[in-house]
Amino acid sequence: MVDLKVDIGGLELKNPVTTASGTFGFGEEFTDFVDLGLLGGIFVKGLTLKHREGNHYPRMAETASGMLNAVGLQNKGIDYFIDTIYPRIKTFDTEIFPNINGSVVEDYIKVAEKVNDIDGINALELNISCPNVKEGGMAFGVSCPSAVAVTEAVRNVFDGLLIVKLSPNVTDITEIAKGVEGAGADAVSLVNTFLGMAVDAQSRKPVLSTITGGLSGPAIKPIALRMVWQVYNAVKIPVLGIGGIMNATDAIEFMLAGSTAIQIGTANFIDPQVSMKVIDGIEDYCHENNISAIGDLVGAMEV
Amino acid sequence: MVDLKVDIGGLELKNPVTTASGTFGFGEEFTDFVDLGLLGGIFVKGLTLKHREGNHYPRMAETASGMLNAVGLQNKGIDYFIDTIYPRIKTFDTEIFPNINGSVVEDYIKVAEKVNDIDGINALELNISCPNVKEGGMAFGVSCPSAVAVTEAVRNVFDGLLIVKLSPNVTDITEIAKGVEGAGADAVSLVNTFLGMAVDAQSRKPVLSTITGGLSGPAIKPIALRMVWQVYNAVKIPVLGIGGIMNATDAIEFMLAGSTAIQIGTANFIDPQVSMKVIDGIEDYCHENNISAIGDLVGAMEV
Amino acid sequence: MKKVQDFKVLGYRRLNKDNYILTLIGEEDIPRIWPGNFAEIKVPDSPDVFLRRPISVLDADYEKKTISFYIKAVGKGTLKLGRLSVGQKVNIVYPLGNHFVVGQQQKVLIVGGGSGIAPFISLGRELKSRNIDTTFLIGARTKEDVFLTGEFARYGRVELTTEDGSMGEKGLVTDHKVFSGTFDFDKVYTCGPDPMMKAVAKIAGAKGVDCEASLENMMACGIGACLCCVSPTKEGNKLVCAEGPVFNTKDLLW
Amino acid sequence: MKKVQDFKVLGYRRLNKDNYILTLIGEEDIPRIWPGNFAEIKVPDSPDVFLRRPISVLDADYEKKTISFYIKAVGKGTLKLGRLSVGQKVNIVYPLGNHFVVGQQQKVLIVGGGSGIAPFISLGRELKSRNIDTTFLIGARTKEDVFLTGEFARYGRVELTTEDGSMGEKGLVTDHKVFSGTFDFDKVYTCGPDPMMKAVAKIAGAKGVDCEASLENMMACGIGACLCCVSPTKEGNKLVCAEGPVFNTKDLLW
Ligand SMILES: Cc1cc2nc3c(=O)[nH]c(=O)nc-3n(C[C@H](O)[C@H](O)[C@H](O)COP(=O)(O)OP(=O)(O)OC[C@H]3O[C@@H](n4cnc5c(N)ncnc54)[C@H](O)[C@@H]3O)c2cc1C
Ligand SMILES: Cc1cc2nc3c(=O)[nH]c(=O)nc-3n(C[C@H](O)[C@H](O)[C@H](O)COP(=O)(O)OP(=O)(O)OC[C@H]3O[C@@H](n4cnc5c(N)ncnc54)[C@H](O)[C@@H]3O)c2cc1C
Ligand SMILES: Cc1cc2nc3c(=O)[nH]c(=O)nc-3n(C[C@H](O)[C@H](O)[C@H](O)COP(=O)(O)O)c2cc1C
Ligand SMILES: Cc1cc2nc3c(=O)[nH]c(=O)nc-3n(C[C@H](O)[C@H](O)[C@H](O)COP(=O)(O)O)c2cc1C
Ligand code: FES
Ligand code: FES
Repeated sequence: MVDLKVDIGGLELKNPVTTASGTFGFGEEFTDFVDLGLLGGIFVKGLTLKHREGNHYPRMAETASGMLNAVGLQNKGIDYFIDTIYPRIKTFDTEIFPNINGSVVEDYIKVAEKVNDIDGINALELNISCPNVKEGGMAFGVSCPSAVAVTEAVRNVFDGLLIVKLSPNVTDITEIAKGVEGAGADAVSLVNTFLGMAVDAQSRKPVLSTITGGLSGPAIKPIALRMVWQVYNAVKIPVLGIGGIMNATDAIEFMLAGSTAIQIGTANFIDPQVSMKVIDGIEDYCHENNISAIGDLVGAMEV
Repeated sequence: MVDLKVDIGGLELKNPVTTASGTFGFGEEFTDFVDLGLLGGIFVKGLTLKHREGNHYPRMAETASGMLNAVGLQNKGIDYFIDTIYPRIKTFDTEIFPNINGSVVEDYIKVAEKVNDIDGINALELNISCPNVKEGGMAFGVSCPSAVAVTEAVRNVFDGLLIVKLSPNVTDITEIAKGVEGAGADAVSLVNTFLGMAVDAQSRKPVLSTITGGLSGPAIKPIALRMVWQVYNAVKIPVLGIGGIMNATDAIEFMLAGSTAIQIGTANFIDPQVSMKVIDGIEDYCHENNISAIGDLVGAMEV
Repeated sequence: MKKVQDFKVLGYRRLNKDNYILTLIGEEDIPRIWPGNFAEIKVPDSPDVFLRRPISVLDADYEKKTISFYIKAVGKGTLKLGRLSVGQKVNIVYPLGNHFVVGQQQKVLIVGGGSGIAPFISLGRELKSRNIDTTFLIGARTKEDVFLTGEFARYGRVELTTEDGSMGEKGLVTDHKVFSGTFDFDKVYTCGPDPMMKAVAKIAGAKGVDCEASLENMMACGIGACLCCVSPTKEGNKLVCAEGPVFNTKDLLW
Repeated sequence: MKKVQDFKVLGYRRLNKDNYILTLIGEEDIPRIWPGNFAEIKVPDSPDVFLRRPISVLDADYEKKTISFYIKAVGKGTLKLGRLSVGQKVNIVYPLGNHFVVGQQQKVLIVGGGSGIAPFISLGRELKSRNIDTTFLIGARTKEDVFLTGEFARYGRVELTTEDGSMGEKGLVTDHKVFSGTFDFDKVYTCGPDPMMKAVAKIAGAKGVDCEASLENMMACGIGACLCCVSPTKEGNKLVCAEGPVFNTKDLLW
C-alpha cells in the first residue's frame, strides 16, 4: 500500500492530485466522468465579489500544445456561490478550494471574509495572477509590494489555509514567493497562465476579443517546472505545482521539482478523466519504485 | 511582383526572413539544403571573446512542441571567427550578423570592437539574453540598468547597426526595450529562449547537465508574439520577431504584430529547408492578398 | 449520461471533395442521443490539433453501436478526420449539449445550411415519429454542395436553394418562396452559418413563430467547465456547449 | 551531398517484439551512403515527438531507391516508426555524419551490441569487397536478441555472446575468446552501448590496435548546426553528429 496522503500546511489531502481553477468548473460538470471523491481536491472556478459577465467572444485560441483563454472571470459572484453552488457541491467527499479574485484589495478582503464564514471550507486560493481582467488580477501578482499587500489583507480576515497563486509573468518568481510567504501565505500555487497572443493572418486581427490571453497546457510545462523548482528552493511553505500536467509522469516531475501537490488544468479538456488516471499512475509509479509514502518524492530531484 | 525588401534601421535586407543565432551554425552547415543567397540574413552562432567549450552533456531535451537547450555558447572565440570562419562565409550573398556575448561588459566591448573592424559586417546582434551561461548572459537582459549599460558600452565602440536581443524572462519587456532604445540600439530582436527545466521521472534527475535550459519552438510562439506586439507599441526602432516560427503563416503573424523582419530558429532542425519555404510562402500570401510591399504588413494587425 | 469512449473507424461516405460522413463503431452501449447533441472528437495522430473538435451527431445506431458524423473539412482537424484508416481508434466525449425541443407542433420548418444540416436527420425522424408535418429547406452554394436530401425526403418535404441556381431556387434560403405567401409553420429550427440563422430568426420573429437555432462557437472543453464558449443572450452570457448549442432565438440578442 | 527527402514505407521485417527493419522507397536518386552514416527521421503523425530521430542507415539499394533501418523500439518515436502503414510518407534528412574509415587493414574485428549492429552490414560488405578478413562479434542479452547473423555471415566469421548463454558464448562481448589468446586484428570497429564500446576500446588500446567507435547522443539537428550533441575528446568538445558519430577511440577521453 502506498500512502498517497499529503499535507499542505496542516491541511491533509487524500492524495496530491487536484484540479486547477477555471478548468474543472465547480466539479459538477465532471460527475459523469470522475468519481470526485477520489480527488485530492477541487479548485473551483475563479470567484469575484460581484457577478461578472466575462469577456466577449472569442475567448479561446488553440496554440501548439496549448491554448490561450480570455474568459475574464465570468462568474455569478461570491454570494451566489455561497447560497446556490456550495450547498450542492459540499457533499463531494473532497476538499473544495475557492479561488478568489478582485480588482482592488478591498474586493479581495470582502470575498475572503465571506469565504471565511463558509462552514466546511478549510482553505482558499488567492489568485493574484489572472491575466484576463482589465483591473487587478495579474497586476497584483507581478509586483512584490502589491502581492504582499493583498496577501496581508486577506491573511487578516481569513483564518484557514491561505494559498497564494503566483503569476509566471515575472522576472524573478522567488522574490514574489518570498514576499507572500512573509505576508502570511501558508502555501503557494504556481503557475497561472502566461500572457500570450494569437493573430489571425487571414483577417489580420487578433484572435481573442481581448487581444492577449493566458497560455496554458503542455507548452508551458518546462517553464512551470523551472519556477516550481526555484520557488521550492526559496521558501519553506509548501508549493502546489501547476502547468501542462497531462499524465502521471508529468505530475511526478512536478513533485520531484518540489510540489507537495499538483493541479491539473487544461488536460481536463483533452481527457475529462485524466485526474483519475494521474492518481492511478502515481500509485503505480510508487509501487514500481518502492516508494511507500508519496511525500518522499517532494523535491527529491537529485541535482 | 511583390517587393520583399525590408529596412532595419537603414540596413536593407532582401526579404524579412533570417535565421536565428545558434540554430543555423555559420550558414555553411545548410549549403546542401538552402540557397543562402535567397535569405534576408544569417545570425551566426553566438560568439565570445575567448574560446568556450560550452556545457557538459546532455545539452538538450525535447518538450511538447519545443525543446530545451543548454549549449552554453560553445565557440572558438571571436578571433577564430574573424580569421577562419568569416573569410569562408563572407562570400554568401546575404547579410551576416554576428551574435555577441560576454560575461562582463568589458568582454562585450572587446568583441564589439573586433566586429567593428571586420570588413563587410554591417550589423551585430548584442545577446543579453543567453540563459545557459553561469556569468553574464541573461543576467544583463533581465535588469534594465545593466541592459542599458552594456548597450551603451557596445554602442560606443560599434559603428554599424546595433540590434539588441532581449530576454523574455522579464516582467515587463517594454521597459528593457525602451531602455536599450535610449541607450542607442538601432533595433531589438526578441525573443531569446525562456528559462525552463526538464526532469527525468525515472532517474529522478534533471535531464540537462545544467539543470535549467532555454525553451524554444512553437510552444513559446504565443508569448513571443505578445511581446513583439508590446515592444512594437513601445519603441520607435524596428523589431525583429523570433519565437517558434515554423512556417510562412507564423512569420506573417509576427509581422502583423510588429516585426520588420523575423528570425527562424528551432524550425531549422525540423526542416532544414524551412527558411526558403517561409520566403515563398510570404510571397504567395502577398500575392493572394494584393500586398505589393511587404512593409505594409508590419504592425498591420487591426486591434 | 455523458461518457468518454474509444470507437473505431467503420468507414466513410464521401459526399464531395470536402464533405464526408464518418461512421465509428464501438463496443459499449451508446447512451440516448437527442437531435442537436454533439460530440467532442479527439483527432488522432495530429501534432497540430491540441483540443478536441465539436461535431454534431448525425446519427447513431444503438443496436449496431455505430455513430456517424457529417463533417465538412475546413481546417487541420476536420481534414485529418477525413483521412483516418478503417479500424483506427477515435476517442469521443458525448453526448454533449442540449437539444432541439419538440413540442406540440403541427407543422415545422427546418432551415439548414452548410454543415448545419447534421442535426436534422435525427430531428426529422423524431418529428416524423410524432406525425409532425416537416419541411426541410436546405441552402447551398451550388448543386455540388447539396447533400443528404434523400435522407431528408424520408421525413418530410425538401426544398432547396443554391446561390448559383444550379439546383432548387436561386438565391439564399431566406429568398425561398416558403417565406413569402402564407407562412403557416408553428415552429422553425435552424442550423448553419450565423448570418443565415439570424435572417431566418428575424423572419420567424416577425411572423411570431417560435424559432430554435443551434449555434457554433470555439470550444475547449464542450462540457461547461472552461467558460471559453460564449454567446450573449438577454440573460447575459451563456455557455454554448452546456446551455446550448440550441437556443430559442427570442432569448438571443439577434 | 545531404538532402531532405520524402520516402514511402515499403514494408517491415519484424525481428522480435521490439526490433524491426523498416524499409522505405523513394523516387529520387539516393546519394552515396558510407558505413556509419545516419539519417534524421521525422516521425510522422506523432503529437509528442517534436524533433527528428537519428537512426543509422542499415542498407540502401541505389537501383531500387530503397533505404532501410534497423530500429529498436525504446520510446515514443521508435515505437511509432514501427507502426506506420505501407505507403505512408516518411521524411528523412540524410546521409549524415562521418563514417568508419577502411584503410589498408588485413584482419578486422567488428564488435556490435544492441541496435549498434546497424552500420555493420554495409561496413562488412565494404570490407569483403576489399578482401579484408572480417570477424563479427555480436553481443546480446539472450538468443531472442540476436539478429542479422545470416547477413553478417556473408561478409565474415560471426561470433556471438549472450548474457544468459542461450546462444554463443555466455557473458559479455569482452569475455569472448577472441580477446584472449593471440589477438592478431589490425583494426577494431565498434558500435553499441557506451560501456561495451569503452571496454572494447580499452582492450584494443592495450593491444595497440586502432579502434573506431560510433557514439550515440541526443541530437536536435543532426547536421552540426545546434551544438546540442557533444562528446568530450582530447581536443575538446566535438559534435557527434558532424565530427562523428565515428571517432577513433584514442581521441576520446575514455
Ligand atoms: C456544437 C457544434 C457542432 C458542430 N457540428 C459540426 C458538424 O456536424 N459538422 C461539421 O463539419 N462541423 C461542425 N461544427 C464546426 C466544427 O467544430 C469546426 O469546423 C471545427 O472545429 C474546425 O476544426 P478544424 O481543426 O478543422 O479547423 P481549424 O484549423 O481549427 O480552423 C479552421 C477554421 O474554422 C474555425 N473554427 C475552428 N473551430 C471552430 C468551431 N468550434 N466553431 C466554429 N468555427 C470554428 C476557425 O476559426 C478557422 O477559421 C460544429 C461546431 C459546434 C460548436
Ligand atoms: C548516430 C546515431 C545512430 C543511431 N542509430 C540507431 C539505429 O540504427 N537503430 C536504433 O534503434 N537506434 C539508433 N539510435 C538511437 C536512437 O536515435 C534512439 O533510440 C531514439 O532517438 C529514441 O527515440 P524515441 O522517441 O524512441 O525515445 P524517447 O521516447 O525520446 O526516449 C526513450 C529513451 O531513449 C533515450 N534517447 C532518446 N534519444 C536518444 C538518442 N538520440 N541517443 C541515445 N538515446 C536516446 C532517452 O534518453 C530515453 O531514455 C542512434 C542514435 C544516434 C545518435
Ligand atoms: C479556460 C481557463 C480558465 C482559467 N480560469 C482560472 C481562474 O478562474 N482562476 C485561476 O486562478 N486560474 C485560472 N486558470 C489557470 C489554471 O488554473 C492554471 O493555472 C493554468 O491553466 C495552467 O495549468 P495547465 O497548463 O494545467 O492548464 C484558467 C485556465 C484556463 C485554461
Ligand atoms: C540550440 C540553440 C542554440 C541557441 N544559441 C543561441 C546563441 O548562441 N545566441 C542567441 O542569441 N540565441 C541563441 N538561441 C536562441 C535562438 O536564436 C532563438 O532566439 C530562440 O531559439 C527562439 O526562437 P525559435 O523558437 O524559433 O527557436 C539558441 C537556440 C537554440 C534552440
Ligand atoms: S467549451 Fe468549455 S464551457 Fe463551453
Ligand atoms: S545535433 Fe545539432 S549539432 Fe549535433
